[in-house]
Amino acid sequence: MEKILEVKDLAVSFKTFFGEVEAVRGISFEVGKKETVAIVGESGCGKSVTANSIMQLLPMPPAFFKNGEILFNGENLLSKSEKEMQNIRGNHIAMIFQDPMTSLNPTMKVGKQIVEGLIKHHGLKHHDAKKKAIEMLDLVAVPQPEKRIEQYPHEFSGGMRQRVMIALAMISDPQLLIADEPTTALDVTVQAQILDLMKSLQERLDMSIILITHDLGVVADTSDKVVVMYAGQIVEQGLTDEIFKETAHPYTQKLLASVPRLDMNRDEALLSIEGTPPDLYIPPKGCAFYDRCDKAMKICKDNMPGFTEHSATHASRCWLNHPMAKTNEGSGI
Amino acid sequence: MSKYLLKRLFMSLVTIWAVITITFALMHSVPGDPFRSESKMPPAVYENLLSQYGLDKPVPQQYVIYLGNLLQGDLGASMKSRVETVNDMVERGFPVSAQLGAQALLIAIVFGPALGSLAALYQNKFPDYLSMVIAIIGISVPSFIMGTVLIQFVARNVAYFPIGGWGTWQHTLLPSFALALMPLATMARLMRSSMLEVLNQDYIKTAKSKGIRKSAVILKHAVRNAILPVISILGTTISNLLVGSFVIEKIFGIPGLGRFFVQSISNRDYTLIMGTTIFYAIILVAMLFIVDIAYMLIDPRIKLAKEGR
Amino acid sequence: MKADLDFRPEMFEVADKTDLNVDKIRRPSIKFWPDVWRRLKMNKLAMLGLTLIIAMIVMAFIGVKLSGYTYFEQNLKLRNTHPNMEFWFGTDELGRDMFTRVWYGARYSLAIGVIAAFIDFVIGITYGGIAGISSRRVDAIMMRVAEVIYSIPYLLIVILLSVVLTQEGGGSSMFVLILAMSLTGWVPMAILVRGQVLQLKESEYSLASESLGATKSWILKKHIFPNTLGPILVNVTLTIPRAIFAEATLGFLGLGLQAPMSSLGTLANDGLAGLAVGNAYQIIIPAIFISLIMFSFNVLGDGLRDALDPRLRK
Amino acid sequence: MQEPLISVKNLKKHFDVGKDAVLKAVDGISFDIYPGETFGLVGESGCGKSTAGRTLIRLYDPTDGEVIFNGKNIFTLSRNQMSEVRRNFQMIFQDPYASLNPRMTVLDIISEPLEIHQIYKSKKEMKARVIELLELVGLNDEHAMRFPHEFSGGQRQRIGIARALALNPKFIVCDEPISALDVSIQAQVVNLLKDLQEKLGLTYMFIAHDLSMVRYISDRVGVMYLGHMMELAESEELYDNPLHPYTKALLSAIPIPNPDIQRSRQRIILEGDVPSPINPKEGCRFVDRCSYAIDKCRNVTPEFEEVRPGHFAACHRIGEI
Amino acid sequence: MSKKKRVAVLSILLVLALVFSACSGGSDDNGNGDDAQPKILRTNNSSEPGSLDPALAQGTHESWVLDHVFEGLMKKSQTGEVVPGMAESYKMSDDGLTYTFKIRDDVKWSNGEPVTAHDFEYSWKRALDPETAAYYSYQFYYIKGGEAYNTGTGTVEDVGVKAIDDTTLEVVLENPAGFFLELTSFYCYFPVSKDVVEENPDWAKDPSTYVSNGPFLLTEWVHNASITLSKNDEYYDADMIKLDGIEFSILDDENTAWQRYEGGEFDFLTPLPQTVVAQMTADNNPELVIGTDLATYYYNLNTEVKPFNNLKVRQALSMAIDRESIVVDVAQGGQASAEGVVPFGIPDETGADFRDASGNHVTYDAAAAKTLLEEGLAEEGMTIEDMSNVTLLYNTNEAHKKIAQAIQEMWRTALGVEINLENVDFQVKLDREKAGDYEISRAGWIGDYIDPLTFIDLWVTDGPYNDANFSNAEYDAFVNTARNSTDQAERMEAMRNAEELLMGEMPVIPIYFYTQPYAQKSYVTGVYKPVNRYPYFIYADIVQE
Repeated sequence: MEKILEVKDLAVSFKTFFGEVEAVRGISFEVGKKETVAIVGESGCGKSVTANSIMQLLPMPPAFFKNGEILFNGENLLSKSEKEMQNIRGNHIAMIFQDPMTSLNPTMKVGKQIVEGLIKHHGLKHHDAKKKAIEMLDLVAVPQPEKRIEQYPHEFSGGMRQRVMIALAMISDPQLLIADEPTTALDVTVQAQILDLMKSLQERLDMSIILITHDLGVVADTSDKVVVMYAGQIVEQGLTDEIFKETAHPYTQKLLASVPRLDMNRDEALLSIEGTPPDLYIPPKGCAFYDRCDKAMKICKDNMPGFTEHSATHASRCWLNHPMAKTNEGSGI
Repeated sequence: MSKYLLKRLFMSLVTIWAVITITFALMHSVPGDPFRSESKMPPAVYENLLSQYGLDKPVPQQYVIYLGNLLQGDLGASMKSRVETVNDMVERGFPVSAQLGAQALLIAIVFGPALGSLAALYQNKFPDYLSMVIAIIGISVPSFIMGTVLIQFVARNVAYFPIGGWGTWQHTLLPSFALALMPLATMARLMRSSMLEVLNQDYIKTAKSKGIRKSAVILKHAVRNAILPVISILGTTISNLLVGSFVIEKIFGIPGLGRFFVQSISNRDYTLIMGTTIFYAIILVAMLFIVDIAYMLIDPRIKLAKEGR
Repeated sequence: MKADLDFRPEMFEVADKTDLNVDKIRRPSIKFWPDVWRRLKMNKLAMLGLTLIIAMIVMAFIGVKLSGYTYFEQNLKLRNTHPNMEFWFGTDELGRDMFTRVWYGARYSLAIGVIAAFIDFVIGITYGGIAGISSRRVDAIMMRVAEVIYSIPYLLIVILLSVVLTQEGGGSSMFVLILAMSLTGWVPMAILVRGQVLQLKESEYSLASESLGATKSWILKKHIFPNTLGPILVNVTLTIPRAIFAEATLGFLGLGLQAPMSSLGTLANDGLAGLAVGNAYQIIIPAIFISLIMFSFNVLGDGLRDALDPRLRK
Repeated sequence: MQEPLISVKNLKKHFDVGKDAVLKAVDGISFDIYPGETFGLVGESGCGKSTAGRTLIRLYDPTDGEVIFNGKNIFTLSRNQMSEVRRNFQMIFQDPYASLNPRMTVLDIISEPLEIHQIYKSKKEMKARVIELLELVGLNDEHAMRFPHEFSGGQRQRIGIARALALNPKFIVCDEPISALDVSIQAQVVNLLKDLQEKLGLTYMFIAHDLSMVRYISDRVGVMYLGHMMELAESEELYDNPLHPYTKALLSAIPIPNPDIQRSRQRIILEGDVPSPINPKEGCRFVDRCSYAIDKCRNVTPEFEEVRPGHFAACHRIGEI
Repeated sequence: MSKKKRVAVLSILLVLALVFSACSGGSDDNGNGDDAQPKILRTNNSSEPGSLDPALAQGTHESWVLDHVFEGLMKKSQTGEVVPGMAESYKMSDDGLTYTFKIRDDVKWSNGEPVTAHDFEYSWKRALDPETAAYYSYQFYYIKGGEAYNTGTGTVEDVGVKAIDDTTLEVVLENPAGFFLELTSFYCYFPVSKDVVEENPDWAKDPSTYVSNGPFLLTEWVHNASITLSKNDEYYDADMIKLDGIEFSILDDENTAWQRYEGGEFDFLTPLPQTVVAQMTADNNPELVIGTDLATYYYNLNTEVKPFNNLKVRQALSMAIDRESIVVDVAQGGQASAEGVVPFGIPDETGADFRDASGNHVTYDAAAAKTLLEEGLAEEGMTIEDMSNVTLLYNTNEAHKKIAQAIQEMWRTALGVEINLENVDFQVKLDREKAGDYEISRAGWIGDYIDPLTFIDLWVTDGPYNDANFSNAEYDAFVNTARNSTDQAERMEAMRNAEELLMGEMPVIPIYFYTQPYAQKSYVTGVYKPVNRYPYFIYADIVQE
């Protein structure tokens, strides 16, 4: 498959008063054309930092790239100048954010916020841009777009704002859309609408999506590939079916088990993961999940496991994959 | 909206009335008498003076008469000047003070937020330090010292600037600057922190992710939002400018209203005290009113119909 | 996978995690104020301000004694002596030791600032607190009153009041000044406190306390007040220079402290005359000290605000 | 059948939000909560579920209705009498970061209810009780002197639970206790709540928007929409046989973390957003988004009726769809 | 909403535009300074005149301008002699009570009408009219029936001023007054045009309606900014006038005014900041001129309050003041330390200076003062500590403050008394003095005319300026003699005795005699400083080399 984006060994750190916090610690994944790749993980696992790194929206300082490259259509984004990035942002790669309430400029009319991008990337005249903006809003199913473009964000509901955000992202038919928790702040019924919209747009526009989420249900619904992150690292990645059915990493397993499912019996115990993810201020030497893993072995504590490929598309980072691990049970629990 | 404006207007009137009443009461409890002089003043003459100014009547009655005249726009006759009524003085002095104040405000509004933004954009770099040094000087050096220093070291040495007085454009520059420095500094500091906050907001990220130029992101998205808190202190700023003008007008010998306020108090020129105070209060209240409206216009989220909480 | 790792079977035994307490907090416990202090210490400018303030307070007490002169003692023959080894800050027009007078003036300026800020604090916190916890109607009325007072040009009223009050009771002029300033100066504090109370009243922890059966006064005392202390403290540090500035301006307008007492403002006013005849030090020295005080309190206030900023805490 | 522990009748809570604008957050809901059960209350944001929970324990002054506890309407109780009820009614809040006073130590936070009700004479006894409570929620005495910001979200929520348990309450309103937490932590808290219920015989009202979690923890579930109760039934019954179109849509919208099921299931995508609860019109509140709506739905507010034993719903077209 | 908003924005803009346009309208160009030809003398008048109507004038900020635009019956020559002005000649009756003035027939008002005796009669009676409420009406009390009319007990017909015809004015005095002729050069005696004033009561408010008869004319009055005078070509002695005009700026800050003088924006400046005078004196700066003045700076002692009822206390306080030091080190304006209450500059019957002739009545002896004070206090049953309740009252002013502090310190070092200072506004000080609500108060007196009486009669029993509440029958008798006698020798003797008696009793402590230092650029010539007036520019010239 044609690769749109390749992240290679990316490491991002933040300088803080206490010292360096290693938010992303060497991750690699690929996004193919028309593919939806979900990045899952708990808060603080580095998934948003990854997304912002691709867009180069991290505040630098305190953030800085320690290592790696991000190849977009073969070109390394990390070596691009700010000016070149401006041409890529919004044009080839677009992004939508978690909180639609705060990601639109509260003092600018919605229409103008769309028009702005249209003028920048298409060189449209103001009048034409406005027309196009109305079309865009119509595309994302905002009712009465002619009226709505004259309104301010606070006059929109959360769902509608997220639609506006999507419209903004769609301005230039981007090849890649990065959706950073696009539905987390929304109600389930609205979440369904938005996910639906994204899917239909993807089909129409042939774009790839990086979907960042912590909701495994959303992942199951929309993605082709899943990347599971924990403590700044990828612990497992694979096709969606592989992740859900042939779950290899104990963390992924427990994550799946800790979500109640509608089809599960109420008397079934809900598995919980005790403790909290490690502080990345001093990242653990060994497996980051060691403390919380009930299959942990002595080797795990101080030795970082490498990736084991389970299939061409599926790999996980766990000592259990080692042939010497007696307790290796493979997938499932 | 109009309903809110009406309500606001009514409150403004109440404020002005309160100022009038407070000042009137204060004034009549101030010791001293405008007509006392070292020279012999025959009782007949003295009484004539009192009755000319209506000061022979009981204070409550004077108050009512004063309010009545005021409603007709009559601020009364000055007790020290036989040439000009208080209306004349205000009409003459106000444009001068207004020009001074407006110029100072302009300087402050243009340079304050600009310095603040600069500082925020180059946080912890040279422009930041430079802006903050200016801001700290502005905050720390009282206007009377600044004014004196400007006369002594600038006006005396640079022929372009006259030393004092009023008349040409050059006359206005130094006093406007001296007056502007403090509000400029306040605004710069406020702008810096609010800009830093705004720059961390999601919508700035959104704007950036649209790929528009950094300058456009800053000008169109960041500044407009960051300037809101600056606007909200405009009312106080204007109040400070008014007060600052007492000092600046005295130092630079500017024939504005402020210079006569202090004078009128020591002269016990009751009508002039009242006149200037009321006028200041009206300006201030009107400015607060305008600032409110401006705030509303800039921030669409504020619906003035909403009960203030 | 590390190639140099020498795998042995025991490495793949189940790890013994009996000692592991997943809920253990490794970082040392940091109390609120010590944490604020720690942050403040990181802010060099604020620490400079604090150091200067402390130094000036100390000097305001001992500085007046250091040179061996008193603030009122005149030596008319030695008038307008430029700073030298004998008179570190020179002498004034009446041959008084400026060094002593500056510290004496600093003492009054600081006292005026601190006392005025304290009075503002007491009135503001009471008024704002009452408005904040009262019914909306009472609150609205109280805020309107405050707004009206706030709309009156500050110095205007201070000047009028200081003239009115001077006559009464023959009290020290310093207290007249402070009183005059406080009569209008408390409003910003009241507005701040009210805003804080309103906000914290709605906070979940206040609600939680209410759900536990706490009374209003309990919530005010236990939850609202401790949490408003930060912003209030910041405001106090910024009120002090405001009051000092106002007093200095009054001094400049000839309405300041009674001679031969002096504040930095009256000293600057006195020194103004020296400027024209080459005795610039007579105004520059008090001006520097006024500016230093303003500077110190302002940067300290800023620093405190940053140190207290909840967004910077985790 | 058992006597209800709490009986809510026609509970209303309206807020004035300006001239002639009334926000009807809760507009006449009725239900019973039985001892030892978990009553789930679900709905989308703005539906009034949190307001219902807070009004129920009289944190807000109700606009109308009654809540019967121990045979008495708690809304008519005096301050003193209410104090007794307060001890039995406790609450766990949504945001573990906001509901703990940052200036207080854990010890102070958990002992606050004890102090308010002056349960213990000596500090020592009180501290012993606090440690007992901490251990109950899986923390220990070394946590007592620490401040909330030092804890993780899950730990904080456990502190909140310990505080709620301090007075040995009978009934706890859990107001979205897990929605601010990470998935892996949610299960910790839910399991803890379940354990405690068993150990202490607690009754919960569990408010959430996460339907799968509500189903998992609740015995009976009520579904709210714009201040009205739409449907109420035993948990399994509600999820297996939803009657109300809204419930159906809501259930269908939940993404299921199983690609096979998720891809194959037929989903109902609702149009539009939840309308504003300010000055709502007469008629079914769901009418604008309901694909089954008929004229009657627009004009007549449907009654909340027991359609099957223990299964209530408010819809004019229950039989037909 | 959006349309409403636009309207709102527009209206704000409109308001701002109005404000700005109103501001820009205020500018004017009085920039005749860069034109080299006309000789315009630029100086500063410290405050805005309350009125330029001679009858309503109150102080120097008014009289200085009036002195240049009006002229009285008599005027002062370049050398200070009282010479005929509007009057061509005068006659005095033998009893010294009746003066008959002959008005010049070539004198005109600036509107072209002739100046007549009727104008004088009208002006003087107008000043005496209680309705006019003229501050200086008491200056006309020397005229027969003047006081009675002014205080409401007499009628206008009984006032002794009468225009016999257009050019003859007859004036009858209450008592003979040798200084009367000089008084007619005083600004309150200036005439106003009867026709103009009767027709337009607001005539004095605007240069366009302003009618005067002096060597200069009022051409522009920018309130609170400047007053411009130009030469009156119709003035009968116009050839004498060399300046083309005078420009008075109105600037109350002494320091700024000085900066402008130094920066070349003024050609002449008075008053000068004290420090500047000191500096210029030290530098022997030729631009500094110490002008004479007829005024005394003194402290009132409230003799009705303990311990100031005690003579020894009063004397002790006076003796403890080192006046020389005050003058040289504190006031620093070339003032003379006071030797009594009558300043230098008044001739006595022999033509010698009254002051020189009567000698020094005050002494400085700190040690003796200390003993005296202790004795005095003991007599009153008081101690030194009791003096710490004493407050010295002065009106807010830098110079007064400095002197008060210096004297406070002198009393502290010499007598060991620590008194308090209190500064109040001038109006308050006057109020409290009149009410007797003070212990020690600063005061000053400027002579109205050149005769010791203008100082001596201040302290008659119940006199209007007798704030010290001094009362002494013998003193009153001396003053009476001085007032009524036509014999100069007898008058002077009585006044010498009175002053000696006063200084013996010491109800007031004289500090120094004022001077009026002024600065003039080297190219300014011909400025004449009358002893009791502000400098005249009438004879001045600007000589550019």
